[in-house]
Amino acid sequence: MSFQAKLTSGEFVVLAEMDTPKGVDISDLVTNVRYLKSRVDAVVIPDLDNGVMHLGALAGGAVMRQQGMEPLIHVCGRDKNRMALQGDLLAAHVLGIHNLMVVKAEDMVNGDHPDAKIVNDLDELGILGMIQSLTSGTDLAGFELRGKPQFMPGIAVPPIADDAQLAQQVADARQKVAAGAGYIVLQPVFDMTFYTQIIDAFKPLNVPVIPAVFLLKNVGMARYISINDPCSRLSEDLIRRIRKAKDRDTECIAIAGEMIRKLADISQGIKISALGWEDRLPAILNSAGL
Amino acid sequence: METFEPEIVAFCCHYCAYTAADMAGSKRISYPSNVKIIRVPCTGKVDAIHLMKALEIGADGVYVAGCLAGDCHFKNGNVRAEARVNRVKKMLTELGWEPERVAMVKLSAGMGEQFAETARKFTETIRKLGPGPGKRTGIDDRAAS
Amino acid sequence: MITAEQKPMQEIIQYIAPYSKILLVGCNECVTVCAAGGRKEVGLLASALHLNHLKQGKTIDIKEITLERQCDPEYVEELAPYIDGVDAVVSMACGCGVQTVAGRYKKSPVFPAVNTRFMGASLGQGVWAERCKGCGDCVLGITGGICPVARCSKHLFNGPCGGTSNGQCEIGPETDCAWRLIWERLKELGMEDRYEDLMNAKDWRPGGAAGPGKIIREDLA
Amino acid sequence: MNTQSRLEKILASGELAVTSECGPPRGARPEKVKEKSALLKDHVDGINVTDNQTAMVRMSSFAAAVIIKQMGLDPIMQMVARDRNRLAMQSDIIGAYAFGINTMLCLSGDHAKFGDHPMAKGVFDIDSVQMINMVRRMRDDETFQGGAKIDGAPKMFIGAAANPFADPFELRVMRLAKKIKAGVDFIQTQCIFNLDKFEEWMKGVTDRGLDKKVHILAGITPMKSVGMARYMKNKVPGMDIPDTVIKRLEGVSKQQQPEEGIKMAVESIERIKQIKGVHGFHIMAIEWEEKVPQIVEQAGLYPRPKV
Amino acid sequence: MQKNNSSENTLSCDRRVLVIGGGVGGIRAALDLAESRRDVLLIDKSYAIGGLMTQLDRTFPTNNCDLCTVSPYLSQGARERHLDIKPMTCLTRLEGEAGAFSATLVTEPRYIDTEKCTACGECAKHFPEAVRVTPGLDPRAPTCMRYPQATPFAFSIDMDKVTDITALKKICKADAVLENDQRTETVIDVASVVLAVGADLFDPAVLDNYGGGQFDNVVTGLEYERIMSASGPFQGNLKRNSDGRRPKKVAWIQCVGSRGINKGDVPYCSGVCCMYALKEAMVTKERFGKDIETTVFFMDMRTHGKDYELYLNRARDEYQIRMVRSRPHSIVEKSDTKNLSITYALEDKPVQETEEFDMVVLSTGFRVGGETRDLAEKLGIDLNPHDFAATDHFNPVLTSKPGVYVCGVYESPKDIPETMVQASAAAAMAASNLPVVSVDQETEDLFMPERDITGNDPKIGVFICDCGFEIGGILDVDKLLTSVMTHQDVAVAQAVGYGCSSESMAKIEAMIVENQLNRVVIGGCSPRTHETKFQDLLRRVGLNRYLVEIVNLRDQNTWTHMNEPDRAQFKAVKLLQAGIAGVRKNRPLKDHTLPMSQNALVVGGGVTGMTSALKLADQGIKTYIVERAPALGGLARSLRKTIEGDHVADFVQTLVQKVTAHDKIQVLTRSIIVDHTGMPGLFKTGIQTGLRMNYMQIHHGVTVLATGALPNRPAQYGLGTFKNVITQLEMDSLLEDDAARVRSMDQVVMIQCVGSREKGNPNCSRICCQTAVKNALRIKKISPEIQVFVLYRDMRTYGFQEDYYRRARDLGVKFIRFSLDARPGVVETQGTLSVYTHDFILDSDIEIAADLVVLSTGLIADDETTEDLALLFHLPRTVDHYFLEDHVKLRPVDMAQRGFFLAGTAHSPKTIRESITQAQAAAGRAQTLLAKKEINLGACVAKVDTKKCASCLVCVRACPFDVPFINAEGVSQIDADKCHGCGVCAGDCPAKAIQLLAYEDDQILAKLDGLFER
Repeated sequence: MSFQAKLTSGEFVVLAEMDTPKGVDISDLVTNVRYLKSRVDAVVIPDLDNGVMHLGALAGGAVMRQQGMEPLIHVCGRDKNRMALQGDLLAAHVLGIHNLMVVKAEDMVNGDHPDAKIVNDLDELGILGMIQSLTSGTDLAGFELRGKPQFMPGIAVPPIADDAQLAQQVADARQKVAAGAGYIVLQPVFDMTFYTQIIDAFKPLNVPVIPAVFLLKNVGMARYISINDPCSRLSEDLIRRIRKAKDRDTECIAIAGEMIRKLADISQGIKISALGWEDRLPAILNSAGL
Repeated sequence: METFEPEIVAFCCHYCAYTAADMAGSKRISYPSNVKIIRVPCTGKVDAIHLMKALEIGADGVYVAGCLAGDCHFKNGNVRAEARVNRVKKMLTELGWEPERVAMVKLSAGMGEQFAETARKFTETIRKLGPGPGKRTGIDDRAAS
Repeated sequence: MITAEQKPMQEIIQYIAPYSKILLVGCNECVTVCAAGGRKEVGLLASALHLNHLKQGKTIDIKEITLERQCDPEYVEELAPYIDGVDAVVSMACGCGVQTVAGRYKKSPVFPAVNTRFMGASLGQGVWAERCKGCGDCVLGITGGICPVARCSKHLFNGPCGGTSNGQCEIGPETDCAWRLIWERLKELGMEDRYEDLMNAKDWRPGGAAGPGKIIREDLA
Repeated sequence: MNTQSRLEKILASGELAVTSECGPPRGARPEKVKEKSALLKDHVDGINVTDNQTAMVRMSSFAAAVIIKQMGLDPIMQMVARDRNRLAMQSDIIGAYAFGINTMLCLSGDHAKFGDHPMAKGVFDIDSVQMINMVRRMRDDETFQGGAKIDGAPKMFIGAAANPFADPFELRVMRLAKKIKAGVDFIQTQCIFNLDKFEEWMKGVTDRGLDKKVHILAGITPMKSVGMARYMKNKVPGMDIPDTVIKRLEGVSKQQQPEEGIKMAVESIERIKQIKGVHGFHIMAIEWEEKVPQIVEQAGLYPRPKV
Repeated sequence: MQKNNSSENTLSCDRRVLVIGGGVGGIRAALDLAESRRDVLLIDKSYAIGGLMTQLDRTFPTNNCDLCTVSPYLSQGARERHLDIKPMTCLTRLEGEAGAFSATLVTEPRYIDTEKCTACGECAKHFPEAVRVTPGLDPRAPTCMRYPQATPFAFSIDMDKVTDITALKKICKADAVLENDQRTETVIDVASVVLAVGADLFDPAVLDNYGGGQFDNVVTGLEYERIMSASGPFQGNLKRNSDGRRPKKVAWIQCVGSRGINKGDVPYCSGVCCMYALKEAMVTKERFGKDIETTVFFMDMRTHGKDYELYLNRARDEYQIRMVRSRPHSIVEKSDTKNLSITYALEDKPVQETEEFDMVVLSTGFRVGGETRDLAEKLGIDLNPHDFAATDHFNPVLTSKPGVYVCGVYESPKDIPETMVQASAAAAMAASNLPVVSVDQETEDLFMPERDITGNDPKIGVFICDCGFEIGGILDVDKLLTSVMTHQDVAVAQAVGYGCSSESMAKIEAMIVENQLNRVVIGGCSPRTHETKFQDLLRRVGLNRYLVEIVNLRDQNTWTHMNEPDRAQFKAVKLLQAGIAGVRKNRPLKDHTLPMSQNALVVGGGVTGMTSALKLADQGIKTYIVERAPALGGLARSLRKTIEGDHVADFVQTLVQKVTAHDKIQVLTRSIIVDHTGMPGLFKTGIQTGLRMNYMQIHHGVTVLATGALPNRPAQYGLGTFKNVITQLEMDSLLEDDAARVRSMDQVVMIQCVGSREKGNPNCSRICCQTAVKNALRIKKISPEIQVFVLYRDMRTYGFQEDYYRRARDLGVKFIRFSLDARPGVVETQGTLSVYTHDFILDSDIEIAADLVVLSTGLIADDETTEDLALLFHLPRTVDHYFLEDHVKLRPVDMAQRGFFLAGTAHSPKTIRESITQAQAAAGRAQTLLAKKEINLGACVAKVDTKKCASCLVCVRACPFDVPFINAEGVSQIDADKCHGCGVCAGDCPAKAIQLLAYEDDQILAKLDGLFER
């Protein structure tokens, strides 16, 4: 069953995120995706994620198709104006890419091309509107299209620090759902109580809510996130747990697995990122019992 | 009865245990001279047959000394070595020999003191067990035949 | 592949007790792969036997040879130069190898040092599992590639018995219920409906029920 | 009507049938068989005689069935695939029939691993489905399994077991269908404690109309104690005991547990009676035969109809 | 002009570095440069290089034999292609500027052709007075060479003392005597100069109270080293000069001539004497008898080096060395016994004590000699008030003259590890005046072609080093040789003295050639340290380097069984038998190589990391800095001023700008290292970078660890509870930001060693004493009225920091000592702080009202980070969680895992200045590795005998690195350039089809056979 069909029929969906290479050697990408076949519903391909230049999502999505895997690509307005965005989306449809995630792109300051010019022609609502327009058969200038593309657009919600932000984000998301977003992907949070609260807050929007989990790789990374990303609510206990583990690698995978299992009980899907260690996605899936 | 001086072979990995033994030397920590070291790159190289042969030809005890758990320079050579030592222990038990004659120990390169301590303890264990297979009888006849 | 495991040491020791010159023969085929009787195990067993004799205060003369294959007479012939010099042969091959050696060297007693267990497949380093009973009439084509003869404790042909819990066989949780596996596989293949085909009582003759089996290829023989 | 079986007659009459069982003794004492059977005498329509149950050696089911038959009762001879090849089976079947035994049950048999002869070779020449088919052909086609004609075919009423609770659940109805296809006449199910699941299974059975092709007798076992319940939950393969059962038994004193167990059995029967497609009950009071009459009576299944 | 032993052709090179001074520092600097393929000329005024270290007996803190430790470096110096050594040479003039100096050198006549001299010693035997053998400082010299590993390995003649030149020439079989040798002057072009001239040792004869040079049994520390040394006057026996008796009671007096204000004293601290006195006392007990009483008289025990505090604890607790905190007034010699009586006062006792000793050692420190002052003048560099080279405050190897760098003791008093660090730093700096070298210019080392030995029967030579006392003192080497000769195939068995000396090496080479040996066994020290050396020896004589077997007779025999010489002898026989049996099975093997990655990874973007990165990048090396913080700068960002008064922020700012602007440097902030694979020269490291943790991989050949340490903040003395209890770091800011608040205070109390030198963190944080003095001086500068109290345990203002300490005392800062069993207490009552402590001098408890209590909390290792990285990189750490370098003495910058270098406070606590030096050193050391085009993987790889292979996949599954695979022929294949050489596959192969080369089964079994041969 396709990702879209599963979503609409209310079945549980599993998304795995895979980065495209910085370069044209896609061998790792191809190898890693082979192990995910029939284990995930779609592979999420970010587009110039984190402000770091790498192989574009359109091509990444096409590679997924070639490998018999359903792609889901990011769409953001930072790097392209409405011309390029529309052109790319038409291309996407033709390449068999129908799942989109409209995201607010990372600031370029932390990226690898901090000097690049930022476009921001359309914001996320604008992009959702554009998608609606395209799927209904006209472009943003009002010209009719020869053949309508089909898309399942969703949105990614930015990190949420507290209840006030939560309320704000829910309100934002409501607008986006009204603008056509068919599902909502959340940012990873390590505190399950708070995450449950977030998930519950989005449920009234009546579209599938997909929480996310990513793989911690070592104590250094966990520590970094606990200090620099307060929204992720990574606790001292968790860091201690990794430090005390006999095999830290396995423990980190076990942590991801546990979180996925807990989230699976309270949501309609899960997005898993291994942040560069895509070869460990199968191990995470195993650990999560998926 | 003449006092029994066991002969002991220690297979030591280059990166940890052998270095620890050198460390014991440079700190002038004494341990029984009964222990004689054979250097291997990793305890993962030490075959069960090396342990058996050592006993067969005259060692009263043999131990394998590798890196601490999780610290093996080659990831898991020490784990494999330990499994082989356990197999030899089992074989010795089946044969009616004391499994304590073989052992696995794990040391880091800085553990000169512990190296000496291990050598002392193991030597004591073997001293209590008495002469090993190669020492009982027959070895000279065999050499002659 | 044929899998085997070493016999208890005391049994081997009993066999060779009366002898002092032993030819210890390994095989570089299946028993090497399943780590029961290759060159390395030959060496270990030889050493173990030495240690045993040293315990009795005796010595024993052991010659170690590992043949390419003990179930082929041509390879077994390689033992000829040594056979007269020994009192007994200990074979670390499977039953086929032991018999080939015993059949060729009739004057020497030939003892097995391993127990031939089953035809198995390797599940990973150091783990082998039974996969084939050599029943002579393969049904894998209709059971989704999972053998009910070898992998069902009761050789059931028509589905799982009532003893399955949590997908495991009633004989223990370490054994998967073969029929659960077959069923899952059939589902994956979209061949669920095959399950309800009745499988008739099996003809056991090709697998040995008709007496010791033999294959003759006229074109080759 | 295919056979002279009392059970077949009862079932054909549309009445709810009741069977129970008698484990033969581990020794040559016919009186034990007699004692047990006598307890059941008026309350059941057939007495299952188990065949080396739980892979422990017992008096052969054939012999014990003969004893029961000689008492004028109706034995149901069980036969497992574990201990006999097809020759032995067929000779026993015609032998039994010669003694008037006309009802039998075809089973795979518990694995020898947990019995008193774990080193024995399990025969498993044919499986239970093939056995059903073999017996049916002996009866209807009057041929042996190997193809030869039988001179005096055994007219057996053929039963088999079904476990609605074992894995994989979705196979359970199909497996029943397969046994029907092979020619089974009646089914005795595994002891039922998880009634919800049983209902689900029965729904699957009736949905396919299988209840029209076979008589299903629901398996009922009274719990003697909470210890027994726990043991069955944890140790007996293919058994499905919900925690509520254990909790309920825990809720009463040790002395009251047997009574509570019987009460639960009776309640189960009452509930199962409502389920479409169930044609009777098979009451397995393990080493507790004396309680069968009480259950039968309390469940409103007494007196038994005369046929 | 007389042409003799100089190689004129190389002198014309103008792209070279001149290193002046052939001590360990000079040698290290020269070797670093030569290894990174820069031409170097090393000159030394003596006739052999080696300097002071060669005269020491043992080094702290490992108590290793000095010569053994240093000798590989000496002889390596003689081997390096890019290195020329000119002994007996001085610089007389330096003209030009950095990058284009012209140096005039004068070489004194040696009257010996070093190329011809075989150092047979005949000349010295027959004309002892004319052949130079004196080791300079010490009249009780060894009788033959200055030391047996001398480089160059040749004698020299004092022509003034020659009476019969013909007779001398006749005695020399090598015809090496150059009768008409003359003083030569050479002018060479050099790009930069490294000064490694060291310093002299203070001569206590100028003091009238200690009897130095006057009483027989009063010796200096160095003389005591010579007395204990195996190559010393008593062949390693401890004896009194007066009567040759072994002393029973020895005293050390610290700070003789240092930290003083009296006649002949210098005010600074010599930095090393505390450690060497402890070492001498420990070795005395260890080697000459536990019953010898040892007493050390000291003012402050300055064991501020890495792990040195543990050494101090061991000396006190395990060796029972008595420590008396007192500076004795004088020493009086008893005329009859020649015993010495020392009068001293104890801190808390008004009356003086007198005690008698058999022997007294004066711990004398460093002095700049007159010659060095002259040299400085010729070079045109500025000197500091103590006549040491004046250097840049943030860059201690920079002198006042561009292009001239300094390292070692001449920069400031210091011990060997710091000298080694500075030497590498100076070398790295000196190289920056040279053009960048490209790896493509590299040419192969030239060894003669290998002799084919196939088919030859083994012909084994066994050579046993006596290593002075170390081996020969315990084993009967002659007996060993007799037993060895009985073994089959042994053609030659010889004792070779110090086997690793060039003399002995030459002897071994000659014997190999002469006897056509094809296998060699060396009985000596550990193969871990010396195998390569002897492998090179074999290559020089055309033998494959795997035909040698090193038998560890020292580290694993004589050193551990020194108390049981008989059993050590027995064990030596066995070990040699094993070696002989093993070598018989050795085969010639081929080394495997891979191309080297020319990138560097620097972990940590503090001052240390940035400095390293800049040095590397300047040499054309692509360098990645990985920093977890959002910005570069590290701990230095929270520092305001140095003790010299410089602003740290300005310095850091400039550094950050340079780094950011450098096109060879890639800065990755907000980045965490998460995985690591590969081998030295070909590493691959995975990094998550940015807030959203983007993953990327970096390929690099070397790694510099500069992860720093953390400011300690223990909850002691009310820190975190009382508002006015702060740390020195906070004080640093307060002094800069709120002078008014400081001015308003009346009394400030500082407490030292907070959270250091005690349970949980036993080591000294090194930086806190100078920080306290720095801040005390700043307070006094703001208002001299403020009373400052410093409560301390030992004031460790080593080197020139002593100047500031003295100034603080002069300005009225009160230093009050406390001990751990009477710790100060801090209480707060109604908002006012009081500090209680015991005053030893008043012998009473005192209370000080304090407006502010400042705690010297020092640094602690970043346990979590070093642990994480140690796991990833497989690196060792110390017990207190700092990274552990390869050799605490001689390799303080290299890690045990090749390709990793260590700098800054990730190594141990240190000042910015010291961190910068180590950062430069790390960059320099890294370049020695990157200078190679290829990585030699050695020959120890697994090899499959395809005939035996059963294709069982065991190796494929067992290999920890996924190297073996089943190839198209259907057999296992193990690619040599991927194999790591662990041998796990060989150990598991059920068909015995895999052998690990150099450790094959028959080699191991042969060794076992050898061990049990009767």
